Amino acid sequence: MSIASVLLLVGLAVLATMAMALARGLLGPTVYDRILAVNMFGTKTVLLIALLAARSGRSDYLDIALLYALINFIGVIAVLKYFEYGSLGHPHAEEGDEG
Amino acid sequence: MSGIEWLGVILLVLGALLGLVGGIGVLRFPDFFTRLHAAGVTDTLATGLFLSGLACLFGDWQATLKLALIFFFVLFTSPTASHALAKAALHGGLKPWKRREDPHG
Amino acid sequence: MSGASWLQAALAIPYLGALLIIAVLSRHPNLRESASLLTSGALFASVLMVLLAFLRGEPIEARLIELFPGLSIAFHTEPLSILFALLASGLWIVTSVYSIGYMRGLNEKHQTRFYVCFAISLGAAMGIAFAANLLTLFIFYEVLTLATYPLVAHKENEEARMGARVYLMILITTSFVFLLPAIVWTYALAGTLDFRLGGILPRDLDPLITVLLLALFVLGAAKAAVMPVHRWLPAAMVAPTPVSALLHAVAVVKAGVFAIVKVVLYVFGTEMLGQVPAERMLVYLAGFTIVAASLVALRQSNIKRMLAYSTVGQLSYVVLATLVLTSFSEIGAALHIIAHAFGKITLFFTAGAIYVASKKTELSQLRGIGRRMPITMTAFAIGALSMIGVPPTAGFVSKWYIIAGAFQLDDYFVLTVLALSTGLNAAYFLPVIFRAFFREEDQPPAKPHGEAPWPMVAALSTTALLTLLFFFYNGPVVELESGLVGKSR
Amino acid sequence: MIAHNLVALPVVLPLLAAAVAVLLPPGRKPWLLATGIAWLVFAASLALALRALGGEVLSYPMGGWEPPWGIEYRLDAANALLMVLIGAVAAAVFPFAGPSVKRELGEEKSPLFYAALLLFLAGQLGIAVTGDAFNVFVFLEISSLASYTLVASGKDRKALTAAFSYLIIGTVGATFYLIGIGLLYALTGTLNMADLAARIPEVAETRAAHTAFAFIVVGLCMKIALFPLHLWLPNAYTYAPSAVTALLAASSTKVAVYLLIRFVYGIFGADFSYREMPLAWLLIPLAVVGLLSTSLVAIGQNKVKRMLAYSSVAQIGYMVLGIGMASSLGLAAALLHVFNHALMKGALFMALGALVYRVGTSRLHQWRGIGRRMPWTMAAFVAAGLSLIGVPLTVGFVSKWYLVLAAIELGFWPIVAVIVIGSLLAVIYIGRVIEVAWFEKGESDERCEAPLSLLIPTWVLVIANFWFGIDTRLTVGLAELAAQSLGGTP
Amino acid sequence: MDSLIDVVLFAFLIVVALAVARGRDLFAGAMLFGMFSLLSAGLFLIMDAADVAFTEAAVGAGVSTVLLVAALSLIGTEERARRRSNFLPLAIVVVTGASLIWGTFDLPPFGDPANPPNHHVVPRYLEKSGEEIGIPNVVASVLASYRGFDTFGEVVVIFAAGVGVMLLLGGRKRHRQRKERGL
Amino acid sequence: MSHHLILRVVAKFLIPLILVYGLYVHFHGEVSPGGGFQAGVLVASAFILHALIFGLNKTRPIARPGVLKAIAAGGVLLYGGTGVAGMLFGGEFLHYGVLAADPVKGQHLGIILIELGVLFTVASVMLLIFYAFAGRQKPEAQ
Amino acid sequence: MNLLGHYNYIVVVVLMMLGFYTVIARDNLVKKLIGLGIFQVSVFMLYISIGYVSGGSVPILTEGVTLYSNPLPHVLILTAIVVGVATLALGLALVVRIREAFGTVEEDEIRLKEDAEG
Amino acid sequence: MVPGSFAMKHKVSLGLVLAALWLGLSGKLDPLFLLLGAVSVGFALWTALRMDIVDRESHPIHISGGLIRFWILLIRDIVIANTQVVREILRPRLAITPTVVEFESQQSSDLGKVILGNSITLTPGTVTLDIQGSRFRVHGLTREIAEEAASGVMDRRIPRDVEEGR
Ligand code: NA
Ligand code: NA
Repeated sequence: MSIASVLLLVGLAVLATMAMALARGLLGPTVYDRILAVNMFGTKTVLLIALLAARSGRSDYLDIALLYALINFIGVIAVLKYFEYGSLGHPHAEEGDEG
Repeated sequence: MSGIEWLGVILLVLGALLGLVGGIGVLRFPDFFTRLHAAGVTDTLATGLFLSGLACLFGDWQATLKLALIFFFVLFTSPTASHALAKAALHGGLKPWKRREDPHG
Repeated sequence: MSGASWLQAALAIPYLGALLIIAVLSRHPNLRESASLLTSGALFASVLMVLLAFLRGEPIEARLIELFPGLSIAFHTEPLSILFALLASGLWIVTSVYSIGYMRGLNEKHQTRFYVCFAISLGAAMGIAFAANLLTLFIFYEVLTLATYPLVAHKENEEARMGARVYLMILITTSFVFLLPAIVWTYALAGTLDFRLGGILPRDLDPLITVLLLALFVLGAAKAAVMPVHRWLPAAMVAPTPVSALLHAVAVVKAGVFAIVKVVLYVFGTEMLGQVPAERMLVYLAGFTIVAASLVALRQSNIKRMLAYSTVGQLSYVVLATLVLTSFSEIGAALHIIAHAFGKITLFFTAGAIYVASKKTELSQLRGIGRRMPITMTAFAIGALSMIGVPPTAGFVSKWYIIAGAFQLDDYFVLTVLALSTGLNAAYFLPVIFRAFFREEDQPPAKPHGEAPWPMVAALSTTALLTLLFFFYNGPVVELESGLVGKSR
Repeated sequence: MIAHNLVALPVVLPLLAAAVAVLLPPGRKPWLLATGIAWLVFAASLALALRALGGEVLSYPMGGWEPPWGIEYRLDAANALLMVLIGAVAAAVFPFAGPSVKRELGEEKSPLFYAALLLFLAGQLGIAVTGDAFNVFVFLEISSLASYTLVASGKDRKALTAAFSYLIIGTVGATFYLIGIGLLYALTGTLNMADLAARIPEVAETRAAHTAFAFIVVGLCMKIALFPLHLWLPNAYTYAPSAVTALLAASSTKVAVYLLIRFVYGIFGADFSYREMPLAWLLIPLAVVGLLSTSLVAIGQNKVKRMLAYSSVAQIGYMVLGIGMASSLGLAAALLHVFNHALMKGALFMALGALVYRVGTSRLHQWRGIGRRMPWTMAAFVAAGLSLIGVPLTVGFVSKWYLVLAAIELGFWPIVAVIVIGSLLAVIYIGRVIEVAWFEKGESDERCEAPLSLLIPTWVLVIANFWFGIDTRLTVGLAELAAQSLGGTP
Repeated sequence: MDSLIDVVLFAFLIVVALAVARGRDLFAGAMLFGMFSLLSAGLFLIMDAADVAFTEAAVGAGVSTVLLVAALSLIGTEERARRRSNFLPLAIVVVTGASLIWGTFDLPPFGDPANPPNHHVVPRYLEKSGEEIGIPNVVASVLASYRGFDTFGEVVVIFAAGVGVMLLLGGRKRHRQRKERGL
Repeated sequence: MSHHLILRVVAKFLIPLILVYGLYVHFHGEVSPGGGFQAGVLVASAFILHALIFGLNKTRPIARPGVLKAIAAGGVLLYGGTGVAGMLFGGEFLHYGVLAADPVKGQHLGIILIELGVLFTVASVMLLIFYAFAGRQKPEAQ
Repeated sequence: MNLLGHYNYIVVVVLMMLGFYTVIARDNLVKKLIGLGIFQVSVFMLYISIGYVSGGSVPILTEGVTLYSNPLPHVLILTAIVVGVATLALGLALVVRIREAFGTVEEDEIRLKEDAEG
Repeated sequence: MVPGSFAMKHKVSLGLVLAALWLGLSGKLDPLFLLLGAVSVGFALWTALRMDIVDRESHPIHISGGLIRFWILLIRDIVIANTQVVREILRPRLAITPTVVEFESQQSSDLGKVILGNSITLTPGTVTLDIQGSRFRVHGLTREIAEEAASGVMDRRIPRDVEEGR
């Protein structure tokens, strides 16, 4: 078994995980389930991209994975902020540590 | 395949399988909070195994560093996001699912 | 100054007059009217100078600008154009005098606009008269339509707006739907639009196309009011009387028949049309218009409406005469333009005078009015006789030539039409004259009146006199116009 | 240096000026900058047009990379005509915008507003002069984004929905165009228009080429607002600020018409478009139905601005008729009408803007007797209206003359009928306004002429309507030259 | 490997697009759009378009999601069930799609090195950019230099969007509900 | 969201890293995927994260809208100015080869300049757009 | 085989049409924008598919590599992506304003309100 | 306590971390890229200072040796917890008994709480739901896991020197 075929199999496993996340995203039922699914989908994509980088032997593809890991985080935060305050620019001053 | 490649393949496969299990959990578990745990599986150990497997296959220090960075990021941001999500869900009025026959319920 | 310079002067003077009226004189009625008179006088004088130069045999041409490659706004002089230009500019003088009386007598509003539009209309008439090609003719034809629209809508009430709407729509529709395609088609067929005696269209043109094209021109020149495109003329009766004079005698309807005559002679050529049998269809159309319009006129109760339908019939005389295609009939057509102008302007002037003096507009109200306004009603009688074609009036002369032309070809259709229409004309004019002079008033008017203001009376007397004079003194005109038929048959 | 780079300047100048405008303080300065730039652009485009009239074709390699490797700017008669048009309209509308926009929107956001205006101008010019099919897309989007913004800045809330519909259909159109270009690239490997024209004949038989053609044409027709893809236009024109409407009406759809011509004749070639593809069967029926139906709708409007907007859709029908006739003369007529209609609609919408400046509305019933209150403004409206109708000595007549001539040359009599009927419908809707304005009594007769700063630019365009209606050397010259070089007959 | 992953990714894309087309929740729509972008970024990477994948991930999955969420926070997320008939849109889409498939069927085969685009214009970039521009990333060379003018346009597009958004949303938000009419 | 203890701490830690990473992406665009545009997005996202966690009121004074506007315009002007410089040095618009004695050096210089222009404009416009949306108040339900 | 060789194109077209359908069939303005985005991204895939060379590599010059995928479509699509996000931003800004002005973002409801206004 | 000295320490630490990040990412040592790196790090540092986010919370350089031990134990916990959760997921019939527990933490500093909270969340089977003062609310996948988390094992493991400075 060559490394390429291992990579393929592993890739398919990642895709299968993504499929399950996608299914959860579509099934919901709550919006939090969907966000969870999207987040999971995102981290799995990061893995997939890293895998593709390994396949082509280019470490610079990993930049894309890194970028996405960051962006995904910010996206989730934005979504959460929206659900907590209904607005992204909510001008909460530095209050106490706990809400 | 060299030794390090064998190691890489094993780690990779383990990571992928663990990820799959996490996916199954996300599908199977009854409510949001329990699914959060399943997702946690994929975020931590699965990602770690997967990325270190890739690092073995790359065998180049820059790639290793970048993979470590990615892992680091996921490790930092994933629980943060999970926690924030859980907190938001709790504040949003979502009640954790409980087993009916649970005597403590 | 050369003839060409006089031509340019004739073309420019009305617009300069209009500018003068707008720019300087809009707040001074007296100066404004003097300017109007002055302009008309100057115009007439310069047209006369053109005539003299033409008689000297000078080539008289002017070219303004090349609009499209090979197509210019250009002017030339030929007998018909001088005839039309002289007629229009001469009658403008009389009309100006008359207008002053009319507009002041009724204390009309927007007089500046009135005089300006009038001047522009005359400018357009000059452009039509001297146009050296179809494009130029079309351009000024449209200018004439647009410049007369505000005159028709002058009273600014719903009736006036409605009349003006019909007026504008019919004239624009016909000129866009029939005339413009006819012109462009001609251009596509002939490669030129220049007027040339004997025609410019290819000799071997399909007869069907020829007749289609001619029909487009006849309908497109709707100012000639051939049925069924005549409706604008009665609709425009809401206009003040001087405007009616402008429409019926000075410029507008004349522009229509002028265009038709010019197209027949200078685009098709009588020779070519003579070979196309289907051309008779248009003769029948004209004949039908004459009879039908006379019948309609017979049923009118409003003076001006009756006169309007009379015009519809009279104009078709010109079209008919043109299409008879003999040398006599062509001269007759030209003469009839003049004769009808003199007669009809007289009739409208009298109608306006009656209105200004007595506020009467209906035929039934005219009993005994000849006693109160003898000069006016005498002039009316002269005009009416000319319409019928009774000597010694201008109408007799032109009708004589037309009949002579018809006899040349033994054209019994035309002869029958002429006879029938003469009878009908008599039937609707003579009772009016009779009623005015030989019946008693039903009841005395609330405000006893005599003649209308003197400028009006002077004007209508002049035109009545001209109607009579033309009977005796038409030789030069006939001579001038025979130049038209020199090269045709 | 200026002579060498003259082709690029009309696009580069407004782009840079837009960035500068944002930095200026609110007030008159952004307007002054924009106006100055518009005049410079006009001067440059005139200079270019004169060179094009001499038969010169200027090729300018952006970045110094020769085509097809780099992006080429290419100026010939067809786009020279368009550049003069855009330059002229901008030179008239930008000065007009100052007082008009200040009255309608205030000056608070003037830096952004004039930046958008400049971006719009640059986008239009870029489309006109570029020789690269993808670069067209980029500049199309620059001008589109700017115009969505400009439309949305209108006061009425309907301006927002109008801008949104415009955005959706504009983007769909641009995406269709992008699909077409992509397919062409797959077939030929090039994006340069001249290169495409040379390479398309080799692949003309393929279905992909046919599909590319269809998508480009349909995409452009959305931008053109060809019936029945016109539904975005009336609201966009009605609710945009007056100056914006004047600018859009005068140049926006024209640029798309130009592009259509460029692709149909210049790139695919008339042979492909009309023999291989049944373009005439698409364009002519749509143009005819659109022309007549939207003219009728225009008659029924009670807002003058909306009426003129529908009239614009109708007028597009004339241009498309000219294109659809597939003859050199028809093509010249279409190009002429592109230019001429810009002059008429520019003047009409500017006159309208000047009237609205005082009256505050374009509802017809509130315009009673306005002719006596604002005679010079209303006279400008009437004069431009006459041009729209196609009265001789105006540019409208010139267009109609060539259209009718082209139709008769081909024996397309029904089209002749459509053209004249369209004119008559224009008589009705313009006539309605004239009648209300001059021949109905208003509440007051007090004079309240629009300010000179509005009147002068308006009259400049009105006079242009007559000037180019009488002296047709530049326009007819360029149009015929362009038609010849694009090769009108299949 | 590529083609199999390719197939699965495409399947995901279709599921996501269908979910967008059929779903009722705007928030879910926004999330799905982010997923769509991300998946397409994966595809781009498989097709050797690393720069494009990078940008699509940053823009489609990042910026677009944040913007959509920001906008939804001002708009609300519920989509009302539609009433009108689907027939016309469906017909348009079917015709458009069918014609595109019909047209792409005789496109040169997918991935064939012999395709025309690989033999005209582009060879110069691949062969000469090293010596002409001196940087290894050919996409960067073409983007910044050979077609630098497009990129200038791109920057201006972004600038124009900024101008537009600021013009529309900038300034102090007035709470009084103005409903200016006229014109 | 500043009361979100965990988020706050993590964000404080991440923001500088994102900035460095963004600039790395920018400056390595010539040798690897990435460039001014992607970097612009990343730099903007660092600020967006700050705004999400600490509130817009805290972010605005750090990256003031007026300054951002100037940077956005400056980016366009830098790009365009590089193009105009090409003209001034006797070439065409955006002809970088003439900017230095050695055309390849010139190309390099030009690309660095225009990529900076891209970075400036993209980062600041993205942030401005975010401000515009996030700074708006939700209308009352109607 | 032709069908397999064009698998990419066919799926891409299906995706485009799903996006396009969302644009024209949905009344919700935000949904329209999302649909537009999907439509555009699918077109990007068409371009990238056109530029793909099987067996090629990413067009970053590397020692020993001779076959590269076509970089030109990549460049074009980079620009197009930016155009897409610019359009989305502007479109969303418009929708926000529409929501403020009309109280709804459903096209048919807006139309009703507009018609009521005359 | 001199805030200034702390601030300096954190700046330097952040600068070093960023510089290392740059070098790791770039891997290029030629002067141009080093210069660009310096510029980039400088810009990031400057921005971070303006944002006022350089403090002991974000750069816990004061936590030293104890942390390594903590990490190693945490990794061991994560591995164990993973196997537990995997078992629950793969059980043919679900037998989970989700439970929410609350407990008081010993951590008095924010940083300590963050570390504890994140560690709990990182460990599969438990998620920190909320932190109120020093009171933690944790959701566990089963009752056993939840009670284990509430037992305070993890809490005690966090190095004391986290408290420094507060
Ligand atoms: Na790059
Ligand atoms: Na956990």
